[in-house]
Amino acid sequence: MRNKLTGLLLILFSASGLFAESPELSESVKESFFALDNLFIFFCAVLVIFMQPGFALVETGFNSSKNAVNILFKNVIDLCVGVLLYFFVGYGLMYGAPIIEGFFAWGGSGIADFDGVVEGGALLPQVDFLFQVAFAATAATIVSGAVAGRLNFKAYLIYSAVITGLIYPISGFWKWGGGWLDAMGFYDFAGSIVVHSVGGFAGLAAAIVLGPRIGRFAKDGTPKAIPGHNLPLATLGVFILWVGWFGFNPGSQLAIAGKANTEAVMLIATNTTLAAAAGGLFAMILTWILHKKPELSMALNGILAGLVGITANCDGVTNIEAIIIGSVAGILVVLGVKMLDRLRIDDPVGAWPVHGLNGLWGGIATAIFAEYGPIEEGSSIIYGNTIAQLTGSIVIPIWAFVTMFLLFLVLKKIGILRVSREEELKGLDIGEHGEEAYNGFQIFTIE
Amino acid sequence: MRNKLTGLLLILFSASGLFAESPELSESVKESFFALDNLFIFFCAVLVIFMQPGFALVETGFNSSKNAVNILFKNVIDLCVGVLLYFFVGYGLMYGAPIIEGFFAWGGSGIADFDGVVEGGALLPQVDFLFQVAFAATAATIVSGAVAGRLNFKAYLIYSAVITGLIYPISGFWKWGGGWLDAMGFYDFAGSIVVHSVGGFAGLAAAIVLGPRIGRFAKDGTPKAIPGHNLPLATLGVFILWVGWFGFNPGSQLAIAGKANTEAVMLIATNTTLAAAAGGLFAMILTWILHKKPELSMALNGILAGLVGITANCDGVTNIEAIIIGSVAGILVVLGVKMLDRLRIDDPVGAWPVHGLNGLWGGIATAIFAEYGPIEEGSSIIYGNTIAQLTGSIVIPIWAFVTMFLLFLVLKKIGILRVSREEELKGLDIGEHGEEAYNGFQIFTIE
Amino acid sequence: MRNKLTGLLLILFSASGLFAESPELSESVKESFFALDNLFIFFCAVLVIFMQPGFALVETGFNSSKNAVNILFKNVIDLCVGVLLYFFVGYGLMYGAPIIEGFFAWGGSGIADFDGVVEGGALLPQVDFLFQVAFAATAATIVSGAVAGRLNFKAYLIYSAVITGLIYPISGFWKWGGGWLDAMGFYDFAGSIVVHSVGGFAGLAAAIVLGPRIGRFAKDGTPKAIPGHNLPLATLGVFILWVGWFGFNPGSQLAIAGKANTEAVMLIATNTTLAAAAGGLFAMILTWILHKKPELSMALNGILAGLVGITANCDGVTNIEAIIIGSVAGILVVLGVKMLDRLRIDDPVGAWPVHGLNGLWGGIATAIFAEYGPIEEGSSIIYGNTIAQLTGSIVIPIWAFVTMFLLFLVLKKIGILRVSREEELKGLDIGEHGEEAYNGFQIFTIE
Amino acid sequence: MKLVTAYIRPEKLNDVKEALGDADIKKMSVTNSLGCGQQGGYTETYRGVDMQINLLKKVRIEIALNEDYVETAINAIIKGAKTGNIGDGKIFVTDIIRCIRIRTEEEGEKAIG
Amino acid sequence: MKLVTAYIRPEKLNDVKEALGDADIKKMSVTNSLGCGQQGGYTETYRGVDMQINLLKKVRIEIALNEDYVETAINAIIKGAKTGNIGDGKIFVTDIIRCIRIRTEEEGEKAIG
Amino acid sequence: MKLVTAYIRPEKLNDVKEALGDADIKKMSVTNSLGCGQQGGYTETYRGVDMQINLLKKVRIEIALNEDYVETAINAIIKGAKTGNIGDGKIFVTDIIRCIRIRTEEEGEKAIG
Ligand SMILES: Nc1ncnc2c1ncn2[C@@H]1O[C@H](COP(=O)(O)OP(=O)(O)O)[C@@H](O)[C@H]1O
Ligand SMILES: Nc1ncnc2c1ncn2[C@@H]1O[C@H](COP(=O)(O)OP(=O)(O)O)[C@@H](O)[C@H]1O
Ligand SMILES: Nc1ncnc2c1ncn2[C@@H]1O[C@H](COP(=O)(O)OP(=O)(O)O)[C@@H](O)[C@H]1O
Repeated sequence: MRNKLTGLLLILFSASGLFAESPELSESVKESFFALDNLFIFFCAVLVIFMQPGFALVETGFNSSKNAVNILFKNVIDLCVGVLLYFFVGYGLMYGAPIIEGFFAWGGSGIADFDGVVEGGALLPQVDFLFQVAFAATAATIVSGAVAGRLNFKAYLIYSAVITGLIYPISGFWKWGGGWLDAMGFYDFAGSIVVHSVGGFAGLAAAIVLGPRIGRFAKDGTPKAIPGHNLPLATLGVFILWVGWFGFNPGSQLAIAGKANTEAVMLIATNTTLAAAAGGLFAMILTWILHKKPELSMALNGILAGLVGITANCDGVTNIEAIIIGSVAGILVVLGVKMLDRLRIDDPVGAWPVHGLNGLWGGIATAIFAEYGPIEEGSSIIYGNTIAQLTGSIVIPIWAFVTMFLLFLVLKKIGILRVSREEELKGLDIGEHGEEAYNGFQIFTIE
Repeated sequence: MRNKLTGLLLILFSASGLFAESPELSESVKESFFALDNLFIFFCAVLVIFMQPGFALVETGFNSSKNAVNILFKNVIDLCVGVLLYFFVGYGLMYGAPIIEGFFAWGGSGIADFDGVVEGGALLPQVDFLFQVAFAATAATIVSGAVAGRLNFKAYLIYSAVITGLIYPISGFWKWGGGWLDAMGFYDFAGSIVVHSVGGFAGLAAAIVLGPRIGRFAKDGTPKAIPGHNLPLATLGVFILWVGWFGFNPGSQLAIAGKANTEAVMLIATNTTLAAAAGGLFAMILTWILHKKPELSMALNGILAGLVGITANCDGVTNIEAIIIGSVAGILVVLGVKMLDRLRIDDPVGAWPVHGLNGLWGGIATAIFAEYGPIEEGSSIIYGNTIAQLTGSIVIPIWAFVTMFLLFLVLKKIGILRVSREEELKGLDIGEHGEEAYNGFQIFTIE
Repeated sequence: MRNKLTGLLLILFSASGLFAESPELSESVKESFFALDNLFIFFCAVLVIFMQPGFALVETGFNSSKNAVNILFKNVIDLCVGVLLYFFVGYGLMYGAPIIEGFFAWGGSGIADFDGVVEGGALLPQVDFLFQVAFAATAATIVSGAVAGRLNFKAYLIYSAVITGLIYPISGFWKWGGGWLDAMGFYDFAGSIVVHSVGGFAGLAAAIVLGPRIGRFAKDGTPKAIPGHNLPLATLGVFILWVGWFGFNPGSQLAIAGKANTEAVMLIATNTTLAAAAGGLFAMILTWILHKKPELSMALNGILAGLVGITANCDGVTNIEAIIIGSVAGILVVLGVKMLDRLRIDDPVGAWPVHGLNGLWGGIATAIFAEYGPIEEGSSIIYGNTIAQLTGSIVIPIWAFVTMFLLFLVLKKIGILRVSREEELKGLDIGEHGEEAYNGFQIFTIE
Repeated sequence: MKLVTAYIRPEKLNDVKEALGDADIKKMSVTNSLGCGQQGGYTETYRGVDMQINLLKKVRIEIALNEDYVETAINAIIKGAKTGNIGDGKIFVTDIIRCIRIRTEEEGEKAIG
Repeated sequence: MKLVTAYIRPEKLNDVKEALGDADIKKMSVTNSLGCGQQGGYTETYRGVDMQINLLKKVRIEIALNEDYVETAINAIIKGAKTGNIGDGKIFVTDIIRCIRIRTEEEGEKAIG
Repeated sequence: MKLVTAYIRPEKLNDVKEALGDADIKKMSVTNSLGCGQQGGYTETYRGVDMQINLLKKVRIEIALNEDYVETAINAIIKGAKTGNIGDGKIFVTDIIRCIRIRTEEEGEKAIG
């Protein structure tokens, strides 16, 4: 997102140059633009942070009750760990001065002071950090659903530190920090690839290394369902995520003041809604056809898929295109879930079909549908050109997949990857935390 | 809401006329007004969309666990369907150019481009759509509570398309599109009648055509309680609705910049809170007197009743009057629930007492308490005059009731209205969706 | 918060003095500052009101299912009662004209009209009330967790009226109304002491007078756990509170327009997040060491502790200091819980360790870490000086503790304090309200 | 004294209670149960995966009775629970050797009712 | 060998467990149950409608015992569960023909304890 | 006819069902249960306080059988449920006097299977 600042500042600079006559007054006007834009990002950051309980509820609701505490805890603690790690390390890696040109940067630990000019589009580093850290936490927390029911809690803490501290910021720099992918014209408005596919492919790596939960596939490989234990919570989670996405996408415009910004923000918001609606509807229709019954859990996944798919391109497509992108996403997510079942990969909440596969779709849909200008005035490189989109949409997922695959492999080697068979059967809540999610309720966790 | 734009623009125009000296600077000031107002509506639209899970939770919590997935699904899918239908049809019907003067309009499918002047009060069509569609979804989703536990899912999809695509936009045009009710001075600030009574009376029609759930009334007609299965979720839902109402009512001012707007928004917000509080308190007191124990579920209904009652008039009454309106609403809702029981109408969540009856009350309270100027300068017709209020408060509910009654009758005739007796007894979650809400939990749904 | 207005207005006044050349234009600029600041507070007020369900869920989730309705009801009704009482009495007591200089004030019932100048920082009384009442409701609702499972519902209603109508506003006046604590330089930015320690110590008083729940301590005094029944809800509650705190702390700046304000708001927001994260992490680490397993419920308490600890000083500390304050809070809350167990005081949700003890910590950390200027230009009294901080951090908790101790003692004398033994064993939901939270679920409430 | 234990369809509980009530049998204990039987279970899909549900929800009723009520009880249960479809359930009768009413410490036949 | 089955008030479970423990009886199985009996149920209101609750929450305890412990067990249960009010519950004693400890495959009287 | 009642570890239910299925025993009823036994319970902490859990989660299986299947059933249960550790559970066998299939009103040995 950040690299769009330059263009933006240009517009504003020229505007502010006109304020010659009344300097103090124009100062005040700039202050109001400044306050507006920072307020807007603050508001959006709050919404994105609100996505955290959304993820927590979706993942918890879609899993067994015996692992609910563990999943909740992962979503709580990856935010805590993520905030601190991103503060000390990640933020500096993602938006720092290049050390290896285009590939690796460092901008120091913590948050720099504001040394900009007070005017529209000039974001305070404190609120920029807040907005950015919420994105980092999103990338991290996507994985907790994919590894539900069998990952050792310590392994999750390590994973969560590594992804928010290193993996996400480094590939983030390639695009939003102004690195090589940005230079070739790769476009990812709010992070279909940069955020969601990183989480989704990290989750896929984890699911593969971990192996499926006991009982998820019969000896002959037939998939067997382990149904979620609390669909009301999962549904609430999806609604919260939908609402939170109004921070995620519109906020990535990074400014609201100035006609162009105001218009962009509102188009983004509506496109986001249309894609979500189409995703939900088409996922429902497809499961209705395939399984004879409309399934809530897949419609919910469809909504999320639509949201992920529109994330990269919501500022560059029309309303109708947004509906198309969402519809395709809703279909893809259903097929993605089926594909994992074929491959005997156990991803309990559909983290990969939703965030990985549809993150990819978002990146590619950008090349198909969205229209952007050149990356710099006069440059012949167009943002969102097909080659750049394909490159970015392949390289970043691979980066996330490979590094995480290795990490989980190491954790496996040192024996802290997966809980014992007995612990898995009894549930991680008792095993890892000595706490039950629903004390007193009679629950029949076995079938 | 929209028809207030004209007045507003007038104010701003005159203000902007004064910026003669420094055209570029004044342009910037207008841009900041523009950004502010659009940001404000965006913020409010997000809050109104957040009401959707509020409704989902209230309705789910107040019904049996065996129908939870079905209710959640209805709330998920009516938003998806509603967004798309309102995009393609409803929005154009509600805010289009008159075809039959005052009664019926068409403004084209989709969202028009912005061709206004950048200044305070000029809303971008994209965000206006977002705000409006959230209102349409609210009107639609109210019904899902009233039909819980017995309506066929397909029938709900059809209903939901018809109400957001046709019924709501048409009567919405009569008032907010500038139709005949608006012309006679009918006033409904944020939709006690236009939104809530439409949903409430549609729900009543559905409940009558459908008939009560099995076991809801004994053979001799005595009502028997079918208690809600998850009051924590229902309570959370009410809190979310309360919070969402801060988008619903204040947002209906459609602008915040400019002293008059800023003052109006804040008065509306506080009035909304006071009415909700009074509604909750008085509903509790009345049930305490009548049933010897303070009942949570009725206090929650009381809060919602207060919110609905104040919706039409929150910008035109004093704080004390808001408290009075809320208190009456809290009492009315309790009596309304009792009345339905007498009439052997089964409305599981009290959709009609809350939204129908108190929508009516809101419309009438506007005539009693609120004060407004003439509908146009020089006109002798005063907004909120008794005749107009009575007309609007009768005609719109009748419109919703009759059209929906017919629709449900047709659905009944073609045999897709109600699920089979066996399915109803086992629960719609298994019957319609093959999914259970609380897998593994031991639940005793029979008494 | 309010007494900072003066300083703020000064800044703005000087700025507005410069608008001599173009009076109408400068009027418009002021209007946009005015709209911005009021919008900002409105936004923050909504977030703070959203904290109410956060508290409701945390307290409900951390208690037995048999008392869930009762706890929810308390959180619903203390908001209703609180809004009305604070409207009629509390607001006037807290921000009125002094009657006993520095100690007691009265500003009339209800909300005054706005008679200020339209400019940045000038808050409309209607939105100021909304923001303030949300704080009052917070102070009140903290107690409902500490008394869970045994307090008579009537007693809670009385308590709730007294605290929002009298106790909180009176001590609130001492600081935020400009009373004696403010005059001596006591600083409490957003209410570690003024709000949280009032609630926390009122809760402590209540817990002591009430005595522990049956079975909470064995005959020999060994504490016995009565585990919470719904950790997913409790976790959701903590996330909601975290999100709500973005209204609580940043909003207490009371303005966002103007560089100083914008910067302050964003620093506050990030500090709040960092302290929460550190609190959660350190509470988890400490319980991991002490109990061999990382406990979710303590990590959740740790997050809240971090939030409470940073509340007094979030505008005056650096990011690193915020992390330190949060870390200490996370440790303190674990020790505080242990301390209560030693003292055989039964505080089911840790209201005192979180809000009382860490409220204190916030007050004292202000003296240690934060830096502020003199209370008035030229004055030798520095805001946040050690003596003032110690005084305020001792006097206000004592005020809350003693008055509430007496109130609960009186309620005990007249025999309406505690429910009967039989009712307590069966649960207050049936006993007080005749409603069950989870109808149909098989729950085993006994062990 | 005999104990009549019946496994029935949950949705038939009310009918069974009514039929028993008509036969003046008003004391019983009811528990949730999951049953495997001839009914064989059914197949649902969850996220596109077939899910073989073969423990079906049943309700278990226990009625302690004096000898001469057993036939009446069985008939009432059949009356209330029978649909004629697979899955209607079973009734088992076992012997009770002693029966004590806790409240009064009465024992035997007079304690049962 | 005998099986002692008792239906008691849920809030009395702890007292019963204690009384049994004092009598050195420490093995048992406990289930949730809903009971109809003389207690007759009670009436609540829900949203203003009378709600006749006539299946009351009870807890069911099963204790397998050797003959000579039966009397002790019954007395302990009565001691823990009796309030003297309607609804205190019942105790039924039935015969066990065989008893096997799964862990050791021991059978008979030595397997029971 | 006999009733075989077994208390087993919940996580062993699937193994037991499989073992029974292999022995051609496919009808049963299953309930949740909480058990006290030699296993003694375990200690958790909740908010820093020791929490003595001494009612452990067990699953109760009831199988009504004709005489000649009893031994097979017992062996299958042991096969599926045994871990050799304390807490494996118990099997009790009791007599059934009558058995009725509600659907057909058949009685006796042919009704049981
Ligand atoms: N032999 C048995 N032992 C224990 N429970 C049984 C037995 N046979 C049937 N049941 C119970 O009765 C229920 C209905 O039995 P089922 O065989 O499906 O019906 P039907 O009586 O129509 O053949 C089962 O789900 C199970 O709970
Ligand atoms: N004949 C019976 N068969 C099965 N359960 C019974 C029978 N009689 C009593 N119970 C159980 O015992 C509980 C208490 O019985 P109740 O008649 O209310 O008490 P009391 O023993 O004081 O008359 C009932 O709720 C029911 O669970
Ligand atoms: N005498 C008994 N009466 C009733 N239930 C029993 C009895 N003995 C054991 N059980 C049940 O069997 C379970 C396992 O028993 P336990 O003694 O812990 O195992 P083990 O058979 O290995 O000694 C207990 O939790 C309880 O549910």
